[in-house]
Amino acid sequence: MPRLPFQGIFSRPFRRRFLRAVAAVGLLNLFSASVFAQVPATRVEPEGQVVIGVAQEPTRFHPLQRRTEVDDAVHLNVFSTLWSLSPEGNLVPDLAVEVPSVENGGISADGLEWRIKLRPDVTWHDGAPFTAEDVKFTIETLANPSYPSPSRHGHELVRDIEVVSPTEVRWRLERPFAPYLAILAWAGIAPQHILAGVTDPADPSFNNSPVGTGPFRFGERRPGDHVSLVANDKYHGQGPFLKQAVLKYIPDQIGLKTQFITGAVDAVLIPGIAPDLAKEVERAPGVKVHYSPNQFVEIIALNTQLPQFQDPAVREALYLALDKNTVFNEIYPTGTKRPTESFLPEQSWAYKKDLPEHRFDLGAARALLDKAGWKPGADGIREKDGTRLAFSISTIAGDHLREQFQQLLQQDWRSIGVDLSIKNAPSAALWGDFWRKSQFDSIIVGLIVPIASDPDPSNRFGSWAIQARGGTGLNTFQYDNPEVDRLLREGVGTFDRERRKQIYFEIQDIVRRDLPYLPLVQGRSIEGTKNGLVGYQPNLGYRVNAWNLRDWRWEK
Amino acid sequence: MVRRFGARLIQSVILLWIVSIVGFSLLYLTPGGPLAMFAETPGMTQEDVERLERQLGLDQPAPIQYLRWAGGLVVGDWGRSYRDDSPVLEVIGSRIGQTFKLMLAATAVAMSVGLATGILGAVRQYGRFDRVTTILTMIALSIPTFWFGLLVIYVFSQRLGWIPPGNAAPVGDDSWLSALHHLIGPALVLGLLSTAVWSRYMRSAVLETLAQDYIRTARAKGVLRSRLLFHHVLRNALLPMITLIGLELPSLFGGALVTETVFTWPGMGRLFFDSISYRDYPVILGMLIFSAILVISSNLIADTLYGVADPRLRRR
Amino acid sequence: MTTPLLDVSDLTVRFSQDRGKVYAVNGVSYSLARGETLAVVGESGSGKSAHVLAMPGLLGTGRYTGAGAAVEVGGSAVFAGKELIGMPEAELRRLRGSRIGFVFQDPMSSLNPVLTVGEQIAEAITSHGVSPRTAEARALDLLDIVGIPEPRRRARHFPHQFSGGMRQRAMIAIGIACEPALLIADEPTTALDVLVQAQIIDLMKDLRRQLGMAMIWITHDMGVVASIADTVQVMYGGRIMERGPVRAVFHDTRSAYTWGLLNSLPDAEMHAPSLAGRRPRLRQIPGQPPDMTQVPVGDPFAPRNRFATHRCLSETPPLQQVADGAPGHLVAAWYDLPQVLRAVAHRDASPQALTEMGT
Amino acid sequence: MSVESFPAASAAPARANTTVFHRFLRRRMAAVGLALVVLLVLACALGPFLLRHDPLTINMRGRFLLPFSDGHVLGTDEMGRDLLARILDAGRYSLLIGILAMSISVFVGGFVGIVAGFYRGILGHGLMRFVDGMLCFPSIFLLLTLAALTSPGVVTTTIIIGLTAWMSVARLVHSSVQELCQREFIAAARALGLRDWRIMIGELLPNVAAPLCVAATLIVARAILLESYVSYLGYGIQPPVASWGNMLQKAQQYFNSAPWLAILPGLMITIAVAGFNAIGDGLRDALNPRGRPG
Repeated sequence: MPRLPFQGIFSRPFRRRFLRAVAAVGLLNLFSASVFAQVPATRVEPEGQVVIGVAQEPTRFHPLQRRTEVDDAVHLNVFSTLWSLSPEGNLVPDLAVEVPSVENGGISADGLEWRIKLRPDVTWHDGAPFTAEDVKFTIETLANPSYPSPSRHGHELVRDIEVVSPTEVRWRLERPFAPYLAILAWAGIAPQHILAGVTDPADPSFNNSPVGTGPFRFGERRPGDHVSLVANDKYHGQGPFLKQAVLKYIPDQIGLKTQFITGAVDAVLIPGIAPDLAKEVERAPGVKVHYSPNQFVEIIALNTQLPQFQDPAVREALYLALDKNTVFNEIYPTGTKRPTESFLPEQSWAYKKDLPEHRFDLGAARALLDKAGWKPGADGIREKDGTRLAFSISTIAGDHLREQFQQLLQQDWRSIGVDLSIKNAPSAALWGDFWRKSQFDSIIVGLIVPIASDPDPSNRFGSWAIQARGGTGLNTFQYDNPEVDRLLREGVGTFDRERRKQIYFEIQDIVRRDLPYLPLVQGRSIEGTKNGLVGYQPNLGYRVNAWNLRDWRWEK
Repeated sequence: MVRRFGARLIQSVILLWIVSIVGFSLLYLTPGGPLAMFAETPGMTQEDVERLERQLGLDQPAPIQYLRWAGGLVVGDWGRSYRDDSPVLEVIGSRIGQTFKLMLAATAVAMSVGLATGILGAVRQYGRFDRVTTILTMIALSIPTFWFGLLVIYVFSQRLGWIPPGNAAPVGDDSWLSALHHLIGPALVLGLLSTAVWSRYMRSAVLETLAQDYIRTARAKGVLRSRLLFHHVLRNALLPMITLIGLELPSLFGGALVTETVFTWPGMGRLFFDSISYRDYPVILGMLIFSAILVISSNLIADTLYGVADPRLRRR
Repeated sequence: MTTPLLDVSDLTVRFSQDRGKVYAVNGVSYSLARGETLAVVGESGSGKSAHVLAMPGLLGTGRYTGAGAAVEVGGSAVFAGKELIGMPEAELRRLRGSRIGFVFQDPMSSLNPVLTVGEQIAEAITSHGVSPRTAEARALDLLDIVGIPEPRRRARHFPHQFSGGMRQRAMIAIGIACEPALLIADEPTTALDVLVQAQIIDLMKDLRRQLGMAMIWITHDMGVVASIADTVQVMYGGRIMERGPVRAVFHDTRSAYTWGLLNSLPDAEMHAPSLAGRRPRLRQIPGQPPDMTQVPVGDPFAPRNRFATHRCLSETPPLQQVADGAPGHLVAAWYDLPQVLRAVAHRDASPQALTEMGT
Repeated sequence: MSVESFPAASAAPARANTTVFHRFLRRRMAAVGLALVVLLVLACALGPFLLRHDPLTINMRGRFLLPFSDGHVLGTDEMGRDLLARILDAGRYSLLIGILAMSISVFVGGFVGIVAGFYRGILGHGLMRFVDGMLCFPSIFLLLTLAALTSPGVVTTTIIIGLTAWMSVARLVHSSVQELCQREFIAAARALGLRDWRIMIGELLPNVAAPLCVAATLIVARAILLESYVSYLGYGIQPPVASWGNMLQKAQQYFNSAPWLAILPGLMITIAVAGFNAIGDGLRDALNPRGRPG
């Protein structure tokens, strides 16, 4: 399952505050908790190292180019952003002296003029001073359509960016865009003095020895093996306490687990420990297992334009015949996943708690299909008007728990007269046109529905977001409900949080009834640290819990 | 000799050309692409994906892409990895050392154990040792490498704790002792198959040599048994083994791929799997070409060496 | 009466293979005087090579057999007062090459392709306790003795750089390197063309005279026998059929088998090169060679013998002095060949017709 | 005058009519191999009919049962399915894929080899250079690249394995055919005006059948191994279809808690592959008694 940028900026407290402020000011908020983190601390001599096992290899360290979640583990520690996200969801100033707001004058009342004050005492790892030029260069490059930046979302609105002084930069937004504050919390600032002269964006030299302002300097990369980060003794904030942090690449989850238990690695992060092995790891001496909620909601997406799925009775019957209990007691052991009925993570302010709860009732499912006119054929498979109730289910080949789940489904659904076949593929084949252009029948997938800091699911449920019909967006269910379309439009058109909440509650009700997908669970990352290692703190604002290596240290 | 070498060289170049076409078509014809994995990236729009595709040159027609790539091959520019923009040759270069180390260690195991058992088995043909090794080599030839690797890890690492469960070395520990310690498991596993192959080839080569008239001549001269074995039998029986090195290389290379996966070894095998799952076409292609060059040149070298080593083929 | 150089009595050789036992040599007895040249004649599988090679342990009794066969040798063979059968391999090794020399049939395959000719000759000497330096010098002398020009240059050559005749000369040099008392020559001229054959035979005659050694010359070529041997011994089915002075055996033939051999002359038409290869097709004695996997009973040649009696089939004839023949002329036959032939001649049987009748 | 050319006294004339099969059975390894394979094929073919348990029936309340518990002779797997039933069912696929992939390689390789050997010239040369080119890739490399880039399944896996193993067959057949074409009977067939394809099928094919048989047996062994590699790496047979390779892949997750789940399929692969290898070796020796031993 792809875990990609901007997944985690919407933890509940942050969002709540953000929208409260939006409601109050009418546009942008001032963070009540914009505490200054730069309280000078007595510097502690860094010592020791920590080896963090990850099952993907960090390869891209250029802050202005596309990257995967595991790359973030390097980015977040080598580069600094103007402000960052705390686990509670607050924006905390980093390179900026303060988070700009209407109240502190950083943002004009109409939300268009931004003025950022920067810290004067920051130096790049190579010793050069950090200045406003770096910020200007970063934003301009990200917005440049001919530069291979991962996304221009937000940055493309920036106009007239101007360096007022080495410690102050200002710009104008083309239109008010609240999410930009959060987007900037993800944008590592790149060194203008090094990169301005590089004409070929594919020149790998910076990628291979990145220079940032973060708590760690880039040590070395041993391709296929590890990346090491070395304490930056001139870091402008607190820490780091570790002399060295190593991201050790161990290509499979089983190897990762084995090496964690045998002590070869001190922590396991991406993708963590397989749910069915969590108990085994917990039994191992000297380690702690953390169950940290993440933003993923796992669903069975249905391609609602297939003749089988156009009948809502079929979708409901399939959901009734889904043995969630067995799935969550046997395949995913208790505590490793949380059953859900919504597409939003429970931490979201728009999450609706009291959606109708799923029940497992094969009899009801059969009755429903009988009533809807799906009659069992000679082979026991139901059919109606020449359409057999037969379809395939896909997921990433090799995800053993989902495969077990599929096989269980196959057996359960067969008993209500559904012929389910399994058709899995490697991720690269799965996430291309097969997924985007709705070429699947049904697919098990972990989704992050909201975009940036907003629960708005237009991209998933709006009828204009169906790529198979030429739209732009990821409504791969091909879900088309005029009522939902209307609500979605209304939801983005208002700043009234209470009103929006009602709208999204309503959408969750409709979607729960229509079932363009069968909701399963909200995910948890099962991660581990050795006893004595402190500083691990899950942060829903980032997609990797190694966001704060500067705080990690070994207990004395 | 020189002319023969030259002719072989030209043949090799033609082979490489065929290999490059086969490899390229293989990748071009398959669905999905290097940017597929960004499909589920919120905030990355379809426009962003198309823009990146254009920048990677993936929107060009196949013949253009091939010519551009093949032209680069000739001048030593094998393209850039999609994953970190490093030149493909550099990417391969950064991994090949680990794989060679593993292959070398495995070959050392295979040659010492394989040759010794092959010779002993042949010298005492149908003896107890010969019977046991014949059965063992048959099993070694038939056992799936990865399964054997899993067993080795389970028994010797997890149960007995004698060897590490994987990796080339612990982070920050570059001592040769630790490197050697980590090498034992994978080298044994990778070496097993080759050991069996070497043993069988050596056994039949020795048997064939022993049946030669000149061995009888040597015995008729009253040559000492040790001299007979080392001077007459082995000198002749080892000659064809030179070509075996070349013949064994592809399977050794392939075996390294599997062994590296089991032992989380940071070599070419891992690079290959990562490149495949990330659809890093330039690297996949580069590795295909690289392995083909390796195979072709090792055969060329083995043939040449054989020509030098065997006086019948030598020309003065 | 002086003691013979080699005294063979009741020698048996059996191979056991995975297909069963092969009775290769079945009770062979004879003796060889010093300086005597014995020619052993017979077709392949007659046991002529097997019995000779078995004595010095060259038939796979050593460690490195190469073949999938185990060999049992029985009986006795006393060489210069020492029993060879059952002698430890280490002792046999010391004898081979020093007291007993060998020359084999195909000089190409009998010489090690990866060692120089000089090395291979010198090795025959160093293996018997001579220093490498001396051996090297001696090797050059030997090359000169066997008639190879430019010994110093030639010694550094590999066998494939020699012509067939020169290779066999080198092989002979190896055989005589330590001036053995006995030289065993196993069909040394078979693989050579006619002109070279004659040269090699001459060379060996010379050497025999110079070194005063005894020779066992295994061959199937009656012409060679006549030119070099003192005594001839005809073997079939692992037994001696007839034995005696060359003149006696040739002119007073007593065994039907010997008679068959002598009369199977190639005629002109058959000298034409055949498709099969280099050797001319020859007239054959009709019938199948004996099945060597059975325990031999009776006269082994009896099944192919026109003149065989019932007795020949059931009872093995002993090797006995020919009653009215030359001294030392022995034959193993129940029938009296001259008498039989006379009877047949009456019915105007040409030798050719006679052999054809055998079918 | 010479007696050399008298009919050679063969050591075993009485057994001259020994059949290939007898020679084959006399090799102990080959006989054992044949017995193993026959046993395995019978067990996999008939076993599932005789067992009480269905290889696909899931019982989430009876997972990871130890061998000999609850009527499950070998216990149950991670989905509570009977392991014995599953191993035998997987064997059907593994063996079937091995044999079908072999058929593909033998067919393609035989065809290319005969055509290339018969038509020297550009066609033959071109084909053989292509074969050389394909042989330059380590087979696992080629296999995985193909497997990873297509959608996995029984059919694709079989085809892919078949397509990566035919080159050695082509080489073998090519060299035999070239040799045969020198012989008189081919020239005679040509002189008689037989059509090319009749010469190829009627004259050449029967004459390369023996080495082809040996190669085929050894390729079955190789194909079974390759299938297990590909499935083990997750690119081959997909659940719920079981093959020994993918059973192993699924089981390695539980190597610590339920090692027998991984040990048994691996053992089956080893036995099957060794069986076919032994048969191939035995056949080669039996068909070519003067060939190299071992």
